Amino acid sequence: ADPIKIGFLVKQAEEPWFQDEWKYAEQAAREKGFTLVKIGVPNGEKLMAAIDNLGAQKAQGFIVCAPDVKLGSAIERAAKRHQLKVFSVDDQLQDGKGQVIASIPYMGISAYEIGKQVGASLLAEIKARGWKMQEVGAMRIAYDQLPTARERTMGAVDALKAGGFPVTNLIDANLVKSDTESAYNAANIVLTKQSGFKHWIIFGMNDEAVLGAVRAAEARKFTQESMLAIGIGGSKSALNEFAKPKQTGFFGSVLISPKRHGYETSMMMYEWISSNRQPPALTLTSGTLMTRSNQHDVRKQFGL
Amino acid sequence: MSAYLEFEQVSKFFPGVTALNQVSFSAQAGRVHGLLGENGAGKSTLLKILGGQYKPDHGCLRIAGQAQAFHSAGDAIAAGVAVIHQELQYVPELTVTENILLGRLPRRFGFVDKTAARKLVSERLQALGVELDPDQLLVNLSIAQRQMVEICKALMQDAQIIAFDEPTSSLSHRETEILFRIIRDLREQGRTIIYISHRLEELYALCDACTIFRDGKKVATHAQMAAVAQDTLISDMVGRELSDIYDYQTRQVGATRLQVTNLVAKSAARSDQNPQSFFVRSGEILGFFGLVGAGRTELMRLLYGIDSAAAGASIYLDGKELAPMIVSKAITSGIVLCPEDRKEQGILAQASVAENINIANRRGNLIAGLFLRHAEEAQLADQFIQKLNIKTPSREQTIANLSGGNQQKVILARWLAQENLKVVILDEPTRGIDVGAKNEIYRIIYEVAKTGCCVIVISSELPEILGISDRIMVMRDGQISGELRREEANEAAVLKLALPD
Amino acid sequence: MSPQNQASTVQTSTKISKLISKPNPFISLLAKQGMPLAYLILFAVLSLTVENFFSSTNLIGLMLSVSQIGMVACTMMMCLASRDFDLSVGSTIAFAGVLGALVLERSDSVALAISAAVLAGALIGAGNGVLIAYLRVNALIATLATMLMVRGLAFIVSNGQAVGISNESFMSFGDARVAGLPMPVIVLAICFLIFGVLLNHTVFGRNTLAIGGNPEAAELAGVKVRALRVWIFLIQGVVTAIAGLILASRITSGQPNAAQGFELDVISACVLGGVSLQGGKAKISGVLIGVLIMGTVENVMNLKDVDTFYQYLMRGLILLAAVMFDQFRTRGRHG
Amino acid sequence: MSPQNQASTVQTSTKISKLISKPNPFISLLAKQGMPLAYLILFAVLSLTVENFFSSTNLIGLMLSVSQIGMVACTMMMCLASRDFDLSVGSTIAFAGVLGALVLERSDSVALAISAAVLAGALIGAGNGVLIAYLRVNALIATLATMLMVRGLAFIVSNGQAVGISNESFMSFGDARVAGLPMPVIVLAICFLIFGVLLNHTVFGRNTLAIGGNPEAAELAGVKVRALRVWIFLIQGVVTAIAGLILASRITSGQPNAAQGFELDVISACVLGGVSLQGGKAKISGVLIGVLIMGTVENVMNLKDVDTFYQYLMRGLILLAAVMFDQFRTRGRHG
Ligand SMILES: Nc1ncnc2c1ncn2[C@@H]1O[C@H](COP(=O)(O)OP(=O)(O)OP(=O)(O)O)[C@@H](O)[C@H]1O
Ligand SMILES: Nc1ncnc2c1ncn2[C@@H]1O[C@H](COP(=O)(O)OP(=O)(O)OP(=O)(O)O)[C@@H](O)[C@H]1O
Ligand SMILES: O[C@@H]1[C@@H](O)[C@@H](O)CO[C@H]1O
Ligand SMILES: [Mg+2]
Ligand SMILES: [Mg+2]
Repeated sequence: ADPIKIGFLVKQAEEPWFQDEWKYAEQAAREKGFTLVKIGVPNGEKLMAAIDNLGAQKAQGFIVCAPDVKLGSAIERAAKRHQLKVFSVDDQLQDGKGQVIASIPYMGISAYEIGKQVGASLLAEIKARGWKMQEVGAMRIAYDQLPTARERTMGAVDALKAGGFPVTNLIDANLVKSDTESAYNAANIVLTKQSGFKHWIIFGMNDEAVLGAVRAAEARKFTQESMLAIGIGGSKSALNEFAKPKQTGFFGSVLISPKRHGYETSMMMYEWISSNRQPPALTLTSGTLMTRSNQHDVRKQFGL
Repeated sequence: MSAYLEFEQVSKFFPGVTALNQVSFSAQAGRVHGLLGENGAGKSTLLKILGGQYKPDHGCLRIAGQAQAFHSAGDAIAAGVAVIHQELQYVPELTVTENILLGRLPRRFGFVDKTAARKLVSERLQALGVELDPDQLLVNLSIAQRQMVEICKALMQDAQIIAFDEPTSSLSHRETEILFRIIRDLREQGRTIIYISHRLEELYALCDACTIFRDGKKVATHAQMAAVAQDTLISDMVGRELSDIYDYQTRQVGATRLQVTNLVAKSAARSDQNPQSFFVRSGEILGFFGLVGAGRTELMRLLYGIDSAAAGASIYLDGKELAPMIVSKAITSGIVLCPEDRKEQGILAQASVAENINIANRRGNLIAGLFLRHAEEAQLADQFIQKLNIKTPSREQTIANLSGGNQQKVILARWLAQENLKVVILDEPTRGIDVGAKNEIYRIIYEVAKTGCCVIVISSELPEILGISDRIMVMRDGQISGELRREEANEAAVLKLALPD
Repeated sequence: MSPQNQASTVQTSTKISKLISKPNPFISLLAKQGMPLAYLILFAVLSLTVENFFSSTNLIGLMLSVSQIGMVACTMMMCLASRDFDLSVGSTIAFAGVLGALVLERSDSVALAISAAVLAGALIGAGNGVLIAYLRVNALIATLATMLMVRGLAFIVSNGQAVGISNESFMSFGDARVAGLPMPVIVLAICFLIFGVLLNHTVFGRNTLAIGGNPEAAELAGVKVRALRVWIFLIQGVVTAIAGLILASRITSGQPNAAQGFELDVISACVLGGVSLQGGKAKISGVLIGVLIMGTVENVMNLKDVDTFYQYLMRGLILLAAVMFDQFRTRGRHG
Repeated sequence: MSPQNQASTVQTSTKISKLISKPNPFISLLAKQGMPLAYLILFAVLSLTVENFFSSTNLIGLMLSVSQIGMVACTMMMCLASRDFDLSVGSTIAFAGVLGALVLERSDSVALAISAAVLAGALIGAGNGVLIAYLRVNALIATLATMLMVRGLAFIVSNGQAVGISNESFMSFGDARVAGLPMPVIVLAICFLIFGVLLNHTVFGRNTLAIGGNPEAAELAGVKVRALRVWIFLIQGVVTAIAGLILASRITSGQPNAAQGFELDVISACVLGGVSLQGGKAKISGVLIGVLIMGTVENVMNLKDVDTFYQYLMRGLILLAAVMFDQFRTRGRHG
């Protein structure tokens, strides 16, 4: 038989999260002695090219975090064409009708679930600080052009609403681009318009976006005590904030485990190919809120 | 008298072309040295070497006995050489002052001293007797005025050697006179002057000595211009005898074919414009004469539909009304116009000679109304390359690589090659063209006219207008000021109508 | 000069000009067909050194990966040749895909879906053309504006979410093979054929080059410059819409944020292929090579599993190498 | 020609030029200062109709939001004026930020961090310049290549992760205010001042316009065209690096994927401000207006809470409106 070769396709290869997933997948490859092919697939076109490429390289299967979940049918068809096994990670694939494709094994936490966790953490901290919800503005750093970003932030919104947060206090800061500077500018305008709130809570699709808003609020003299921002990803950006001499408005970040997603999926794919052991159809992982104080424990717990 | 500028065994090669072939000659200080030769003979190439734009492949040039190796135009300028190139080289969006002082703007505390610059330029312009607004942008000037800016730019360098490449091809009489006066002054000051022109009268009027080129080689140097007979010059240049370059042929002139009435621009740029009317008969050559800005080009542009005419105009061709005109309609009706500015309006610089000839000729001659007939197009191109003696290594040569005169011939070929011509308008057709080729072009004009076509020729060269026209319209200040039959036309009569009273 | 001297001068010069005007056949081949030749050599080297590169699955995959870029590069070539510029193609791909998918979802009629998307492409293209040719808006700004607006429309009609496709016959178009070649690749080949012929053998193509080379001269030569420009954009819109539909069929969904940055890839492929941004110069073989270079680089980097971050470096270096090779050879020719 | 006749010819032509150059004062003001005037009117209207728009916090926020774009637009203006093009500015911003942050992290020396980033910017710029001016690589491809490579470098040196900044004095630069204005805005103003003077009152600026307007003419007049082009790119690199440092200080980290698509925004602002992509035409006031329009549009849409997807539409429409207004007024002038 051919030596085992497994592809690992991710939607935003430049992001630390995916770099980490790859890193842990490499670890599995080293342990089991298979070849790992890592390809970034920022859009549907590149995704199709990458699957064709894997076919040409005579890989036997691949793990994928697709740029859009609706690419499910296309992935399924392409994999069948090249007789490749598929395992999806992070985001669960759907078919043309929007139904989850259950036949493709999946491991991850849905973007929406992460968002809900952010919302819940915000609520808990509001309570802990004893803020009156009426005096709190909630800023959603919105980048709805990107499906994941929308799902994550809407998860938070739904959690907040469910926890009794006043709907009228929910305000969108719309991004033009998904970077920190854009978030700064968008947040700045929200702060200008909504000068009535005593406190602010801030959430967005990732740590970088949330940080932009924190900087803007700081420039408007909101202190660490009067704002509460929670990011997603637990990236280096978040750690940098925690490393600052003083606590900033960036309270925490919901950390999810790139290790399980990278290492375990690769291992399961390897078993599937080598000994035809079908992986479980659904493996759900969960996130944990990482703050300045618990950062070391949480990271250790995640094996980072 | 010692030679101030010497060329020794200078050669320059381009792919498929030997532009200069071991050319040697020298020019003296305090004299005007004319260069003449057929289109593509290598004159401009020599000046580009002198100006540091090209490096010679062989040979060298010496100034005051000193061998020079220029690596850039800057080197040549530093060595005291100023060149006025055949293709105007100005910056359209900068002012007259900035163009004239390009590369040498005066500074003060590191900043451009605009007042000083303006003063310098306006004083100099005044001293030279040139009427130009120093603050005007070059885009807003006429070609002639731009040419004058070019000349002033070169003169501003106070160079010891000044070379002119066909400076008068776009100048009017008045400006030509000014230029001649300037050149004579420069000669008095002991400068070395090189002067290229295809107009023999000019060369006789101005030059002390001359060198003749043919096919990249020097044919002869005459130390005393006045002692050389015109016939000798012509035969040295074109390699054959040419007694009368106009060679006027009488023709059968028929009834009126083109009738233009009340033609005036819709958005007139000047208030003194009135509707103009004229007619051309079948087989007739109608000359249009006027000073620069007299409005000849403008009138023809209206007729051809480039600019839109005001309501009330009518254009009848063979009894059929054509107004309002647009270019594509003009062409399909058999009216064509060969523009005066070959660089801006004529050549497709990146395209081949063949493409440049065929671009306007392929309508109605397509396979299935869609595909080009490559073989026929090639044949047509070759035919005109031969007929007009266009100097090019092949029809596939990029037109930008041709000499100025040869480019002009290609553009003429584009329009003369049309089938089914009814009206041909030629705006300054022989600008920059050598005498041999002029003669060829006149013959083609007569041939075309003989088929019953109306030919309109605009020219600022009075002898040419007098030499080939059956009838002459004279324009002044935007209007037709008079009309002369061939028999009654002479220099004085035409000028009387052309000059303001 | 004495006649003798003249004679010997002539001899020398013929010798010299022989030396110069008859270069050796290899150099002249290189000068004329430099890029294709270079690509062939590159291709040969890669075939020998990169495992799995020279295999039919991989080569088909490679062609498939450039099928959208290639199609649009054909029309972009015309657009650039006429001294214009089009940034809106990426958005149009996305919009056409989304619109096609939506119509398909509602009507389940492939014909209707295709017509709707193609019509939309034509309108977008014609809109660009009218803005630029008749209203004389700068092409960069005009197409940047349409790029934004069309992307906005794609988001609006789809509500920002991918539109799934479940129509089997539509989906299978992206998969189907004729004589071993996938349909998108066949469409690509047809595009190159059509636009090659259009550029070199029709009045349309020649006039396009003419208006790019010198719009004023073209106008005087009777070319209907403005109408022609509108047509060029319109065709670009139509071809782009078709590319968008093919993409949608390949990825079985219409994605509103598909093909971001696509315009730059397409323009780069053209420029790499020797199309001048100043207009007036274009060669279909060049564009083909440009497209292939872009695709091959990516393909090989994925085959060799080059690190993401180093891929940026490599792509930059290879782009540079390609143009510098081209520059070197054309300069070599001019001496 | 007799002297008398000569004199009257001169008279006629002066008469003509007088007729041409004296339209009524309002039209001529509009023609000359059309864009600034239009912006003023727009500004007044927005101040009256959009709540919160005309407030010092908002206006400062607006200026802050265009401070990076504005700085780089100043040098991009020079670059475009000389008929060049630079796509690498976005990557350079990111790289300079990352590099500065890294050096700061290691050495904790602000001076060292700034020097390193500025040096890197200068090298990148000079590299572009040499590629384009001396090796004659097409500017689009050359700067596209550097854009990719520099972005790659930014990822490589930072390992793809944001580099945190904890140096107080560096961080406070982005926050600090002088006379109520944040430092970045002051730097922006200084840039406009410097480049305005540079363009209009120095040989450097005039020669830049000359080589853009007609490179051959400039070369023939002895302007050192190639050296000048390298300088222009070098300065662009330096200013961009400074912009990158300021951004890093504002967001207290160096982010390798910052400023993507930045280049297009900057170029658009310039073109909107009347800088010609064909070279030879530039006006600092135009660029300022271009930058302000871009910033204002975004600011107002967020103030008015325009839906994200509709924002795309609006931005497109407003871009079009701006250039069409400009087109209309210049066409009016030329008749
Ligand atoms: N850059 C170039 N590439 C190729 N051939 C060239 C180039 N420049 C000039 N030539 C050729 O060199 C020859 C000499 O050209 P040159 O311009 O010196 O002629 P000329 O005597 O000035 O003619 P004209 O009277 O028409 O201006 C011509 O055959 C021309 O086609
Ligand atoms: N000296 C001038 N001052 C102002 N405008 C001028 C001048 N010369 C020409 N023009 C403009 O050019 C137009 C007429 O020029 P046109 O080119 O038609 O004249 P022409 O007789 O063909 O002269 P030329 O020999 O320059 O081609 C005028 O309507 C005027 O607008
Ligand atoms: O889509 C996200 C992905 O970007 C990554 O951050 C992990 O979680 C997924 O849900
Ligand atoms: Mg010449
Ligand atoms: Mg004229």
